[in-house]
Amino acid sequence: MKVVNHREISECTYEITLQTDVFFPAEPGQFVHILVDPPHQLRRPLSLASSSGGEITVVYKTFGEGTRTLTNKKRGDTVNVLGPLGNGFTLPEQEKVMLVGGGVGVPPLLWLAKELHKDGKKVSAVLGFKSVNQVFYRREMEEYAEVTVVTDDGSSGEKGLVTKWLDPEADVYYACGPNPMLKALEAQLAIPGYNSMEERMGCAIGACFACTVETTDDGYVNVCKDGPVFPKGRVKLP
Amino acid sequence: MKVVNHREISECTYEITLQTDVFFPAEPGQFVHILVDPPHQLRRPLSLASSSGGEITVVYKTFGEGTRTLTNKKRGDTVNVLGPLGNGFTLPEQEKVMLVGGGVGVPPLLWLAKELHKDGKKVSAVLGFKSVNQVFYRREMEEYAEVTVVTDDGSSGEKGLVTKWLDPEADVYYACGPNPMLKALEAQLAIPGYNSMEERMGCAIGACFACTVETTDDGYVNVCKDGPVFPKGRVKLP
Amino acid sequence: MSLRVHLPGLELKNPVMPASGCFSFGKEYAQFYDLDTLGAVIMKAATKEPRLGNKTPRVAETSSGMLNAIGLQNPGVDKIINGEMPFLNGYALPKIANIAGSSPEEYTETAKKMSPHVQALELNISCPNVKEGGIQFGTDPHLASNVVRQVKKVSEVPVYVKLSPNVTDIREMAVACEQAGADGLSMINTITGMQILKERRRPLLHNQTGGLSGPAIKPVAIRMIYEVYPYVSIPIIGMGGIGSAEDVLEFLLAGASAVAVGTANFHNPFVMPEIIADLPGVLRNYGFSSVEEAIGGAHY
Amino acid sequence: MSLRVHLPGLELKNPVMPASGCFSFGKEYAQFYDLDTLGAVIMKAATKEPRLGNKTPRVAETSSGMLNAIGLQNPGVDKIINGEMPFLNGYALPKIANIAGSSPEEYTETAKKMSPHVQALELNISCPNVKEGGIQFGTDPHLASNVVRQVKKVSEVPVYVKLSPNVTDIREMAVACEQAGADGLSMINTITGMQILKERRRPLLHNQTGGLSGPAIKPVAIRMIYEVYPYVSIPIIGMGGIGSAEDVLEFLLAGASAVAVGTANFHNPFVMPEIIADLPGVLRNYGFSSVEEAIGGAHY
Ligand SMILES: Cc1cc2nc3c(=O)[nH]c(=O)nc-3n(C[C@H](O)[C@H](O)[C@H](O)COP(=O)(O)OP(=O)(O)OC[C@H]3O[C@@H](n4cnc5c(N)ncnc54)[C@H](O)[C@@H]3O)c2cc1C
Ligand SMILES: Cc1cc2nc3c(=O)[nH]c(=O)nc-3n(C[C@H](O)[C@H](O)[C@H](O)COP(=O)(O)OP(=O)(O)OC[C@H]3O[C@@H](n4cnc5c(N)ncnc54)[C@H](O)[C@@H]3O)c2cc1C
Ligand SMILES: Cc1cc2nc3c(=O)[nH]c(=O)nc-3n(C[C@H](O)[C@H](O)[C@H](O)COP(=O)(O)O)c2cc1C
Ligand SMILES: Cc1cc2nc3c(=O)[nH]c(=O)nc-3n(C[C@H](O)[C@H](O)[C@H](O)COP(=O)(O)O)c2cc1C
Ligand code: FES
Ligand code: FES
Repeated sequence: MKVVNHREISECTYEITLQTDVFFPAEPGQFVHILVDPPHQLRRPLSLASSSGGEITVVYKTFGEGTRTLTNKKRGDTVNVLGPLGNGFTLPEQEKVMLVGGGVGVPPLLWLAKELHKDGKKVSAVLGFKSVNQVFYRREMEEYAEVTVVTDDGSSGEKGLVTKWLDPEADVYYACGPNPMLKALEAQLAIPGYNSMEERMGCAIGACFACTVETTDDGYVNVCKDGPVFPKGRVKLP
Repeated sequence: MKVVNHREISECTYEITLQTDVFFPAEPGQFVHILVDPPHQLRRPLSLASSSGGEITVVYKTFGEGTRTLTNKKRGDTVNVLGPLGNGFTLPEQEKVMLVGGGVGVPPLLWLAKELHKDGKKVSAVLGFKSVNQVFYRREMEEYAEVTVVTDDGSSGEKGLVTKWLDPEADVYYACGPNPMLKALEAQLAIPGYNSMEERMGCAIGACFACTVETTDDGYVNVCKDGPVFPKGRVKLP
Repeated sequence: MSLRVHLPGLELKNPVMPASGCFSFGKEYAQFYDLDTLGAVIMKAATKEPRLGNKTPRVAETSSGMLNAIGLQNPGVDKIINGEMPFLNGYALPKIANIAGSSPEEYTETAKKMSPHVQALELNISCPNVKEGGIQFGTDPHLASNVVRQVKKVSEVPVYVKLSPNVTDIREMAVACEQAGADGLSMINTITGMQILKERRRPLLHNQTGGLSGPAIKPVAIRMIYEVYPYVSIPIIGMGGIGSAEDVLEFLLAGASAVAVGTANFHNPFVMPEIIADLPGVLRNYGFSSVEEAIGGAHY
Repeated sequence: MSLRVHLPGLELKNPVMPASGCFSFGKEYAQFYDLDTLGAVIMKAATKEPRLGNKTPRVAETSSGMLNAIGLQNPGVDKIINGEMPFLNGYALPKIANIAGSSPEEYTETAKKMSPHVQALELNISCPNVKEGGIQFGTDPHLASNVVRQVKKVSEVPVYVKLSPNVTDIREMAVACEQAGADGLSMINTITGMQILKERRRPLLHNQTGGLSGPAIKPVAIRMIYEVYPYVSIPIIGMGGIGSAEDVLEFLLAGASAVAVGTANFHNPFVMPEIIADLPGVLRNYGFSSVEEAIGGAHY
C-alpha cells in the first residue's frame, strides 16, 4: 500500500496513512500485520486507527528495531500490509460507554468512539499517557467523547494511573493498553467490558500458535484469530 | 556519501555518482567497498570510474541481489562507502598504450585513458560487450582514445572476442575484465601489461585473507591490498 | 516443464509443501489460495494426548530468522483426525502427518491411529521445545533407530524421519534412520537458539530456548542435506529458510527431492503459490527441464 | 562506569576485542583507529608450519551472515613472532594468540613458541575449514581434553579453548575442557554451512563447506553460552554475530565475561571503537553500573 501521510504525532509515536489498493472491509478493534524491511523476518501487528474512503491509518510507537525501521517510509513509498485481521469490538447494547486507553491503545478506541457516537451512545474516554510529551489524539477524541487525560506525572490532565479516574456512571467499558492496566480494570470494575490484547505473533491468522492465551473455560485460543478483543473474563490476562 | 546522480547507462548497468564528504585521494584502478542494505552482510567491491571535484563515480552491473538492492538508492539517499582501496594502475613509460576492457571493466579504463591522454600518450581502447544493448562509455572513451567496440554477436562494432581486435602497434596494455579474457591476453600478447583482477572479498583491506591469489614466485597475496592491479605474469590467473 | 516428483507414498505434482507447524491444518491459508496448488501438505505435530504447549512468549525475532517454542500444542491425534482433517479431505493433495511423542509407545499409538488417514508420516524426533518428546530421540542414533523401527511396524504408509540439526554428525543419524527402515528423511528441523530480553535480564521466550528458523539457517540446511545425500538412498524433503524458487533449486541441487516452506509463510502468506509459479522459469534459466533432473545436481 | 574485566592472564580495560581471523595481526585496522582503544587483540590462527589455506572462492554471503573457508592461511608461528608481532608490540593492549594444529604435537610446538610473547593462548579446536587441524578435536571431548592437557603443560600463559558449535552437547565439551585444565572458553566458532552456485551446479566455496558467522548465528551463540555458564567456573569470551553495544550486553547477560567481534568488522571497520564508546550508555540504560555487574545477569 502506498504511504499517503506519515508524521510524528507525539514523542516516538507516528501516524501513518496508507492507500488501500483493494477493498478493505475493516472495523474498529481489528489490526493489520505490517512487513518491515530485512533483516526483519516477522511482520508487526498494529491496530487500525481508522479505515475509510480507501485509506487506513495506523498509529505506532517506536518500541524496537522493526518499528524504528518503519519510520523511514516516506510518502509515496509502499508498505506491505496484511489485513484486516482479528475480530473487532462487539458494539454495546448499553448506553453509557467508557473507553480506557493507555498510550498506543488509544487509536483503535478513537475509531470506536466515532462509531459509538454515530449510534448515539454516551461516550466517556479515559486516556493514559506517560507524560505531556506523549499525549496525542486528545482533541480528536473530544469530538466524540467526554475525555479525561491522565499522565503518570500529572504533566497533562490528571495525575496517576487511569484506574484512579474512571467514569463511575458507565455501564460497559472497552479497554486497550498494557496487560497490567487490563488486569487492574477487570479487578476494579463490576460492569461488563472488553479487552483488546497484545501478544507476539508469527502468522497473525491462526496457523502457528505463537499468540496463544489461556481462556478461563476452554483451553487456549489465539489472540490473532479469536481476538485481539475478548469479553472481560474470557481469558486469563497474563 | 550522498547520491548526486544514479542512472541506467545500458542494459542492467548503472552509473552512480556520490558526493565525497571527506578528502578522497584516489587514482585510476582503485576501488571502493560499498555497503548494501540488510540482510546483506558483506560490502560490494566496485572500481572507481572517476574521482574529482569532491565526487566519485562508479559503474556497476546488477549481477546478484546486493547490486540489485543498490539500484534502489535515489538522489539524496546516502550510501556507505569505504575507500579508496587497493593500488592504482602504474602509469607507463611506453608511448603506445592499449586498454582492453570487458563489460564493467571499461569504467576504470576510461579514467585511466583520461590520465594517459593528459600525459600525451597515444591510447587505443578495445571495448568488449555482449551485444549492442550493453554498450556504454563509447563516446566518452573516444575523447581520449582510438576506440574499437567489439560485441559477441556483432550487433555493434566488430564481432567476436576482444582478443581478435587488438592493436598490434601497442607497446604496453592495461586490461580489466573477466579472468578468461585476462588469461587470453596474457597468452596472446608479447608486450608488458597490467591486469585488474576480481575476487570475492570480506574486509577489502588485507585483514581477512578472503581474496587471495597465488603469485608466480612468492606465495599468496591479497587482491584487495596488493592489487587489484597486478603486472602481467605476477599472479597465476585462476 | 515437469514439476512432478515421485516419492514413497507421495505423488507430488510439484515439490513444494508447507513445513509442519507453520500451516496448522490448512484452513487459515485456504483463505488466501486454493490448497490444491501445493504439492502436498505437512500437518502440525500430533501427539497421543492433547498438549497445551509452552507459555507465551512463544516467538522472537532474530536477524533473518525467528525463534519459536510453541511446544507441540495440539488437540491430540483423535481430535485432529475427527476435527481438523475433514477440512483437508476436501482437497485432493497428499497429506503428511507429523507425529511426536515422549516415548516409543506414544509414537506408535499416534502412528497407528494416524496412518490410515494420510499418505505418509513424518516422525518428529527433533522438536527442541519440549522437555520430553522429541529431541532426545533425534540426537542419539540408537534411540532414533528404535523409534523408527517401532513406528515402521505399525504404519500403513511410508515413514519420513525429521532430523535435528543439533548434532555433531548428521550423517550418522541419517544412516541410522535409513537402516532402521525409514522411507525418507526431512531435513532440517530448527537449530536451538536463545534471545535475552535485556530489560528483564532473562531469556525472552518463556521456554528459555527456542528453535531458530528462517533464511539465517539456510546454509546449515544446505550443508547437511549435501552431506547426507551421498550416504543414503532414501529421498530427502529439504527445509530451512526457503523463501523463493531460487532457494528451492538450491535445495534440489544439494540433494532434496522435495521441499517444505515454514517461516516464509509468516512473511508472505502467498509465498508457496508464488514459488510454485516461479519454479518452471527458474529451472529453465539454469538449464533444467524438470524438477527431477535437478535433484542432487551439485554432486556430479 | 567501569568497563574493566579481570580474566586469567588478561587485565581488560574494556571487554571488546577482535575475533581471531577477522583482524589479521592488527596492522590494517590500525589505519582506522588507535588499537589501544580495544580491550585486547586476538590474533589470526598460527600453526607450526606456514599454511597456504584453501583455494578461492573463500567467502560467500548469506542472509545476515557469511561463510568463510580461509583454511588457516598463515606464515607459520616463527614468522608471526618475528614478522607480525613487532607491530602489535608497539601497543599496550593484551595479546591473545589463536593456535591451531593437526596433532597434539603441532599444538604444543606452536604453544611453546608463542606463549612467551602473549598474555593468553586461544586454542582453536574448532576450525571447520581444514581437513586436518581443528574440528576433530573440537567435536570429541576425549581428543579435546587431551590436547588441552598437553598445551597446558607447555604454556606459560593461561589457555582459553575455542569451542565449536557443531556438536550435540556443548556442555559436555565445555566441562571436559575445564577438567583438562582450561583457564577459559571462547564461544562460539562458526557453524558449518554451504552455499550452492546454481549456475555451476556445485558448492560455491572451493572448500565446499565453510563456517557461518555474523548476526544469523547470534541466537545459537547466546544459547550455548547460556547453557554452559552454570556448569563451568572458568570465564567465557563470547562471540558470534556481535555488531553493537546492545549485542555485547546480551552476551554478558548470557554469561560471557568479554566478547569478540568478527564479521561486523567487514561491515563497518569502525565497529569496535563504536561499540566501546556506546557501551557505558547502554549499560546505564539497562540499570548496570559496570561490565562485571552484567556478567551472567540472565541467570539470577
Ligand atoms: C493485536 C495487536 C495490536 C497492536 N496495536 C498496536 C498499535 O496500534 N500501536 C502500537 O504502537 N503497537 C501496537 N501493538 C504492539 C506492537 O505490535 C509492538 O509494539 C511491535 O510489534 C514491536 O515491534 P518492534 O519492531 O518495535 O519491536 P521488536 O522488539 O524489534 O520486535 C521483536 C518482535 O517482537 C514482537 N513484539 C514486541 N513487542 C510486542 C507487543 N507488545 N505486542 C506484540 N508483538 C510484540 C514484534 O512484533 C516482533 O515480532 C499491537 C500488538 C498487537 C498484538
Ligand atoms: C576490485 C574489484 C572491482 C570491481 N569493480 C566492479 C565494477 O566497477 N563494476 C561492476 O559491476 N563490478 C565490479 N566488480 C565485481 C563486483 O564486485 C560484483 O559484481 C559484485 O560484488 C556482485 O555483487 P552482487 O550483489 O550483484 O552479487 P551476489 O552474488 O549477491 O554477491 C554475493 C557475494 O559475492 C561477491 N561477488 C560476486 N561476484 C563477484 C565478483 N565478480 N567479484 C567480487 N566479488 C563478487 C559479492 O561481493 C558478495 O560478497 C569488481 C570486483 C572487484 C573485486
Ligand atoms: C512456529 C513454528 C512451529 C513449528 N512446529 C513444528 C512442528 O510442530 N513439528 C515439526 O516437525 N517442525 C516444526 N517446526 C519446524 C519447521 O517445520 C521447519 O522444519 C523449520 O522451521 C525450518 O524451516 P523454515 O526455515 O522454512 O521455517 C516449526 C517451525 C516454526 C517456525
Ligand atoms: C574470515 C574469517 C576468518 C576466521 N578465522 C578464524 C581463525 O583463524 N581462528 C579462529 O579461531 N576463528 C576464526 N574465525 C571465527 C571467528 O573468530 C568467530 O569465532 C566467528 O566468526 C563468529 O563471530 P562473528 O559472527 O562475530 O564473526 C574466522 C571467521 C571469519 C569470518
Ligand atoms: S500469530 Fe500465528 S496463531 Fe496467532
Ligand atoms: S578482502 Fe580481506 S584480505 Fe582481501
